[in-house]
Amino acid sequence: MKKPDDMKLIVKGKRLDGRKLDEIRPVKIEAGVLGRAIGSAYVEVGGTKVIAGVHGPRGVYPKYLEKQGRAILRVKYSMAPFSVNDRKRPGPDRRSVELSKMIKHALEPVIFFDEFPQLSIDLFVEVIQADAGTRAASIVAASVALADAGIPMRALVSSCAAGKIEGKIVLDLDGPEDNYGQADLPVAVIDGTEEISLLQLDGELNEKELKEAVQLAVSGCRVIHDKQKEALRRRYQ
Amino acid sequence: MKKPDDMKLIVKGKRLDGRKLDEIRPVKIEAGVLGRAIGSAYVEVGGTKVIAGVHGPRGVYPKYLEKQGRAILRVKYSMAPFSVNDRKRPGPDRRSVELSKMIKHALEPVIFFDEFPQLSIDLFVEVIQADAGTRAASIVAASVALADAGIPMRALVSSCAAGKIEGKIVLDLDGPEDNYGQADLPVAVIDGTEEISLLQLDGELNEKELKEAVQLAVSGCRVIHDKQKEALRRRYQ
Amino acid sequence: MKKPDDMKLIVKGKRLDGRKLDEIRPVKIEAGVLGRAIGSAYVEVGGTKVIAGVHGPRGVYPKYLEKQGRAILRVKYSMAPFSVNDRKRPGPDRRSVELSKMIKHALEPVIFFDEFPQLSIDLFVEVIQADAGTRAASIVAASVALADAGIPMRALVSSCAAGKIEGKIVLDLDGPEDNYGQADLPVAVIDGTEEISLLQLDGELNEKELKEAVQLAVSGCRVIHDKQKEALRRRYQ
Amino acid sequence: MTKQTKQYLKTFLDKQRLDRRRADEQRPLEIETGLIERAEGSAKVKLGNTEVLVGVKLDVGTPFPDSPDEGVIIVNAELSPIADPEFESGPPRENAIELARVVDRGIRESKSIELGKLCIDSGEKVWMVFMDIYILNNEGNLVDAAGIATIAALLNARLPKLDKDGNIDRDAEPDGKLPVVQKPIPVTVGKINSTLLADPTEKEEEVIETKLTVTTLENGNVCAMQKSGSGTITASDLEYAFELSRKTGKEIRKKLN
Amino acid sequence: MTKQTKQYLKTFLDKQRLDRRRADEQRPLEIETGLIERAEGSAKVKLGNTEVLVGVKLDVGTPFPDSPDEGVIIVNAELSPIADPEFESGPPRENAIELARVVDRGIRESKSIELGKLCIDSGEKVWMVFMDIYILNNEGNLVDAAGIATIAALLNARLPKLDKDGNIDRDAEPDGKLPVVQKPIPVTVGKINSTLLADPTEKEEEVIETKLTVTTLENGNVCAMQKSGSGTITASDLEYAFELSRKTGKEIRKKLN
Amino acid sequence: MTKQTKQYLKTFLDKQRLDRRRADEQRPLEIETGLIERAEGSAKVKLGNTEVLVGVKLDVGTPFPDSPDEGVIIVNAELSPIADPEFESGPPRENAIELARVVDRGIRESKSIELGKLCIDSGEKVWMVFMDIYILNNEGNLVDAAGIATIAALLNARLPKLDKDGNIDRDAEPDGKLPVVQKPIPVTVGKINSTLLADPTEKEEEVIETKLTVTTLENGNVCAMQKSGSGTITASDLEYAFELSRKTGKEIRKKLN
Repeated sequence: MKKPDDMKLIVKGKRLDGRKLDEIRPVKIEAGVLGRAIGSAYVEVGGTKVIAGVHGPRGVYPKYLEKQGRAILRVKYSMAPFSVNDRKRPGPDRRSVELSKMIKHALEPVIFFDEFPQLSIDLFVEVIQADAGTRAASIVAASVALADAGIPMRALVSSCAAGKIEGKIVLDLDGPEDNYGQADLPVAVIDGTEEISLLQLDGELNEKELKEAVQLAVSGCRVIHDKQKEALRRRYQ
Repeated sequence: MKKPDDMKLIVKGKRLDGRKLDEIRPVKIEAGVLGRAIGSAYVEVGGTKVIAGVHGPRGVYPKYLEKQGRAILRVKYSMAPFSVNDRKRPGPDRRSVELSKMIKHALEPVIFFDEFPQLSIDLFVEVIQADAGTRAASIVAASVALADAGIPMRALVSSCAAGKIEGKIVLDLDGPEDNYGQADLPVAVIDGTEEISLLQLDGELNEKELKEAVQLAVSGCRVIHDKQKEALRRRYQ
Repeated sequence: MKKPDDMKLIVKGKRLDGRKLDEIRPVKIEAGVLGRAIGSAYVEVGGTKVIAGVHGPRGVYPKYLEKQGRAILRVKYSMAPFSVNDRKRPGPDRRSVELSKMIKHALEPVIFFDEFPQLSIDLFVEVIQADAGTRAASIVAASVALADAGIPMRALVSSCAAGKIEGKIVLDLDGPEDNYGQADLPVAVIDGTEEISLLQLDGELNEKELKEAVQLAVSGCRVIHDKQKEALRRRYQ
Repeated sequence: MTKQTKQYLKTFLDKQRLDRRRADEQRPLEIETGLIERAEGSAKVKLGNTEVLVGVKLDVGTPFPDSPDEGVIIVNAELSPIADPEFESGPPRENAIELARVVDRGIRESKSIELGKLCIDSGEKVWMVFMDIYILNNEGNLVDAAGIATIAALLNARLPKLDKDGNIDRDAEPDGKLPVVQKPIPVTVGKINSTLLADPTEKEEEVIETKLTVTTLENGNVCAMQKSGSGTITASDLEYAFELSRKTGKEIRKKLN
Repeated sequence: MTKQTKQYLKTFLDKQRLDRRRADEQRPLEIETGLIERAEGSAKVKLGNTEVLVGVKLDVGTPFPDSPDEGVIIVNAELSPIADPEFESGPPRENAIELARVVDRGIRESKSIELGKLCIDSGEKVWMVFMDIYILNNEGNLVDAAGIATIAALLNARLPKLDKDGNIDRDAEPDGKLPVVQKPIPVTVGKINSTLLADPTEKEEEVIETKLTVTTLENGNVCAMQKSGSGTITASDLEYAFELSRKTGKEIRKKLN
Repeated sequence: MTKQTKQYLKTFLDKQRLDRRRADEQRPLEIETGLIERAEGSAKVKLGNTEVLVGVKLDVGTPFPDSPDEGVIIVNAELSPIADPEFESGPPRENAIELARVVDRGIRESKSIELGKLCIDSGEKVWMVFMDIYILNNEGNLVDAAGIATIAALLNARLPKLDKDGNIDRDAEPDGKLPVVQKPIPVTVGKINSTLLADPTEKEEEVIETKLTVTTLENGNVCAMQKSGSGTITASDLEYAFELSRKTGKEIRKKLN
C-alpha cells in the first residue's frame, strides 16, 4: 500500500500511538480461558487479539500421519472473518497455510515429543482481531496454551517483530506501520537460550539494519517472556 | 421477494389455482419406479416432483461412520439444475445440507435400526421440479421408498406444510404462495400417532395462528398418508 | 473459433508452415530425461512439448483401489499454466480428466499387469507447451517413459492425429489448423498390429473421408514409432 | 460417554438435572458488546460456560435481482476446533450449517433489520450485512447463545460512512446505527423421555434426542422454529416450548440495550 | 460379479446375449418430452430399462471473446446415486465427465444448434444453453440414452422472452423454438472377444472391455466418435459400427419430432 | 531412509558431504531462457540435478483498490509428481505454498518489477504478471532453483501489444521488455548439528532440520528471509548465511542477462 504523501509515522521521535521506537505495544496475556480445551490462552498485543487452544495428546486420524515412537504437533492458524477491515472469507488461504507451518516450526524445538508415542498434539490459533504481528502473538499464545495443557517443554517460546519505518528500526509494528513501513522481521526465541526458532523478513535492510532489527526483536521477546510467565503464575496460584 | 402491489393470492375465498384454503394440491405417488434401487418412489405434489431411491442395507464406507449393533441412515437431498427457474449449479449447497439432515431426522424415529448391525441404509432424494414443499414431498417419497425396499419400520411418515398468506392460514403452499406469503410451516407426522418428527417455521405467527397451522398441516399429513398406503398397495398387488 | 475470411490454411497444396498434406511436424523424442522418476521421456511435435514420468510399480493408496492379482495403471495429464496463450488456471479441469482416461485406455492393452500384483504404475504427463495434438504427444511420451521404466509391455503404442481442413484430409494438425479446421481424429496404434487403442473424432466427415483419415493417422503412427524406437536405442547404447 | 452412562443419565435426567437447575431454568447469561473494534458490531455471549462471539461486518454489494431495493444479510457459523475436541477444522459441516440457518431465519423472518433502509443505489448497490458466528466454547445450547449474540452484535453495529466515490471510509465517524427494529430471541428446550429441559448443557445434549427451538418477538409472536435431532415431539410439547420461549425471551431482551 | 461369472459370460456372450437380442439389435426406445415444465425443454428416454432425464435451461450470459456473436452451450451430467448402487454422490467423476463430453461433442460438432442465432448483443450478451443430463436408472449404454434425450430435449425447448430491460420473463409466451437444425444420434457397440454387440446392457458392460460410439447425422456423415475402455478395435470394427450407427440413427431419428 | 541411515548421515554430514562439495560450495548452475514460446517469458534452471521451469504469463486485470495504479504479481508453484515420487497431485500443499510465497516475497519486497509502469488505465486495468513455477526434478534446494528461474524468466519476458480495443494481441510484435529493475537472488543454507551447508541436496534435506534462505540484491542488502523447518538458528548462523548469500548472489547474478 502506498503511504499518503502527508502521512508521518514518526513525529519527534515518537510513533503515531505515542510509543518510543523500541517500545512494545500494551501486552495482555491470560492462561486457561477455554472450558473444553485442555490448555488455552488469550493474548492481546495492542489491537491484535488471538486465542489459542490445545487438544490432546490424542490419537491421530488419518492413521498414516502417526509417527512411531513420538508425538506430532499439528497447528491450524485461522482468522475470524470480522478480524480485519474488509471481511475475510472463511476458510484457509495460502497465507494461513504458511503461517500455520511457521508457528508449528517455531514451537517444535521445545516440545518433548518422545513422551507421547503415536499421539497428536493439536493446536488451534484463532485471530479474532488483526492489527499486525498476528504470527508473533499466535506463537506467544500457543506457547502459553501448551504450558497450560501440561505438555512437557524445555522452555517457553516468545515472539516479537522488529521492523523499519521511515528509515528507523523499530519494535513491534502496528497496523498502519505494517502497511506503510519498509520492512517487517518477526522473530521467535526459545527462552533462556540464543536459539531463534522463527525468522522471516519482508522488506529491504542493509547489514547494519539487519543486525539491529534482530537484536531489537530478540529484546522484545524478553519482555514478552516475562508476561508469559506471569500469566502462567496467575493461572496456577 | 416483494409481492407486486396488484397481486392477490386469495380471491373470493379461493387461491390462485382454484384451491380452497384447506385443500392440498393434486398428489400422485408411485412406488417401485427405479430398476437398480432396492426401493424407490416417485411423488408429485402439484408442480413439485421428486424421486427417492434406497440402496442397502450395505457396508459403510468410510468405516468410522459404522455404528456398533445398529444400522445408520444416510440421506442426500439434491435438486436437479433444471428443477428451478434460474438454473441451479450442480452440487450441494447449504440449504440442501440442512434439508438432508431434516429429512433424515424426520424418518429415523420409525426405522428399526437394530435389525442391521453395522450397515448403512442410503437414501437419495432427487428433486426434478421444485414448486414449494420439496422437503415435505421428499419425506413422503422417502418413506414409501423405504417401505418398498422392505426396511422394517413401525409406521410410514407423512408430511405436509401449512402456511399463512394474506393473513389466512392455508394448507400446502405452492410456488407463488411461498414467494409472496407470510409464513411456511412444514410438518411430518408418524402415521397412527400424535408424534411430530419434522417441525420448522419461517415467518411470523401469533399463538392462535400457530395452533391452527399445526393442526391444518397434521390434517394434510393424514390425506397424504392415504395416498402413500394406496401406492404401496398398488405396487404389491 | 471462426476463421478470418481472408485466412487460407492451404496454399498451392502446402500448409501454412510449409508442410505437405500428409506430412507430420518435426518430432523430437528423448528418453530418460528426469532424475527422480523411474522412467521418463520428453516429446516435441512441432510446438507441442510434453514430459512424461513414471513412478512405481508401488503400493496403492487408498487401499480400495488395489486389484487382486494384477497391477493398475494410473494416469494424470496436466497442462502447465503457461502452456497456452491465455494462462490456464492450475488444477484439473473436465478436459484433462477425460484425456487422462483416454491416455490410460490407450496404453493399458500393451502392459503385462499380472507381473506386479496389487501394485500401481503411476504415470504423469505434463504439457509444458500446447500447439494441438497434445493427447497424441502424451501417449507417445508415456509409452517411451513406460519402456524406459522397464515396465513389461508387448509393444510400444504410437499416436498421431489426422484431420480435415478446407475440405482436405491432412496429417497432424497444428494449432491454427485445429482452431480453424473442420475435423480432428486422434488415433493410437499398437505397434506391429492393426489394433487401435485410441480413437476419437471431433467434426463432420463422410464415409470416404473417415476411411482416408483413419489410414492417414495410422501411417503417421508408423513414422512416430520409428522415432520412439530410436530414442530408446539412443538411451540404452 | 459410555453406553451405560448414557442409559443411566437417561433415566436420571428427567428427575434431577446434573447442575441441579429446574427443568425450565436458564443458565446465567452475560452479554458483552463492542469488543472487536475492527468489526462494525460485535458481541460475546456467555450462557453458562458456553461462549460465542459474533462479529458484524458491513460491505457494499449488489442486491438480488428480485429485491433491488433491499440490503442483503448473510449469517455464517464456524465451529472452531478450540471450542470442542469433537469439532474439526474444515468447511462447515451439517451442524454449523444448521446453526447458521436457524439464526438466519430468526433475523430474516422477524424483519429484524430494515433491509429497505440498506439500499444505496437501487438495483446497483446495497449494504451487505455479514454476521459471523464464532463458537469459542461449547458447553451446550449453541443455538440460543449464537442467536442472542447475533442480535446483540446487530444492536451494537454502526453503519460506516461512504466517501464521495461510494467507497467505505472506516476512518470517518460512522453514519449512525444499523436499523435494527426487532429482537428475535431463540429459546431451546431438549426432550428426554417425556420431560422438556430448558437450555440444555453439552452433557445433557449427549442423551437428548430432540431439541425444539422457538424464536419469539417482543409482541409475543413466534417468527421461527426448528425441531432438531431424530426424536419426536407432540403438539403439547410445542405449546410448552412456545410459552417458555415467550417468557424467557422477555427476560433476555431486558439484557439487550 | 465374481471372476468366474465374468469368465463364463465372456465365453458365452459372443454366441448368445443374455436378453436373447441379436448382436445388432437395439432395445426398445421410448421418448417422452416436456415433462419438466420449469425447464425450457426436457425429455425422458427409456432405452430398455435404462432411464435418462435431460433438462434444457436457457440463461443470458457473456459470449467467449473469440466468438462474440455466438451462443454458448454447456453439457453437464450427473450420475445420481439412485441410478446405480455403484454411483456415489459428490463432484462428477471420470465417467460422468466423459459422458457429458461425448454428448457435448455430438451436439457441438454437428452444429446442431445454430449458435449464431443465439446472439442478443454482439460481444456482450448471448444465450447460454445448459443441457443437464440426469441418469435415473443405469441398465447400460448411458451414452446413447443420454445423447438421444439431449437432442429430444433440445427439440422440445423454447426460447424465453426477454423484457425491455433484457431480463428473462418466464411468465410471458416464449419467443419460439430453439434453433435446432441437426439431429446427431450416438450409437454404441460393445466389443467382446471379436464380436460387436449393439446397445450393451449394464451386465454386458461388466465383461466388455471396449465400446465404440459413433454419432451420425441425417446425411449419413459421422460427426463424433469415441472409443471408450481399455481394449482395442480394428478398422473393420469401425466400418461395422459406422454402418450400424447410420442405420440405427435413421430409426431413432423417426421417433424424434 | 531408515532411522539408522538418518542417524549415520547426521553424524557424517558435518564432516564430509555426500557429493564431496565444500560446506559453502554451490552445485553447478545452468540457466536456459525462452524455451516456452507461448509464454511471455520462460526459464529453465538446473542447479545440480534439480530442475525447475518457470513461465511468465501476462494478462489484463483490475488493480487492487488500495493500489489503483500498480500492476499485480502472482507467484504460483506446482510440485509436479514427475519431480519426486513423494509429490502427489492435487491442490498445492504446505510446501508448494511456502515455496511460492518465499519466491514471491523476494520479487515483491525488492520491488524487482516496476509495478507503477504496469498500469494501463488507473483503477480499471493493469497488467497481471503470473509467474508459474513448475518443478521438474527435485534433487534438493527447490527454493533457490525456483527463485533464480523466476527472475531469469522475468528478465526474459516481453510485454504483449494491446490492440485498439484494449485486448492482448499476441500475434503482434511485443511492446518491449517487462520493466524488471532488481535481481533478487535467494541463497539457502541447511543446518546439520551446528554446521551450515550451502545449497543442500535432496538427500541432505532428509536429515537437515532447518534451512535458512536469505535473498539479497545487487547493492548487498537483504530483501527477504525465511527460516524453514523445525530446528533453530543463532544470530551468528544468520551472519554467515547473509555473507554467503551476498557472495553467491553476486556469482549467480552474472549468469543472468
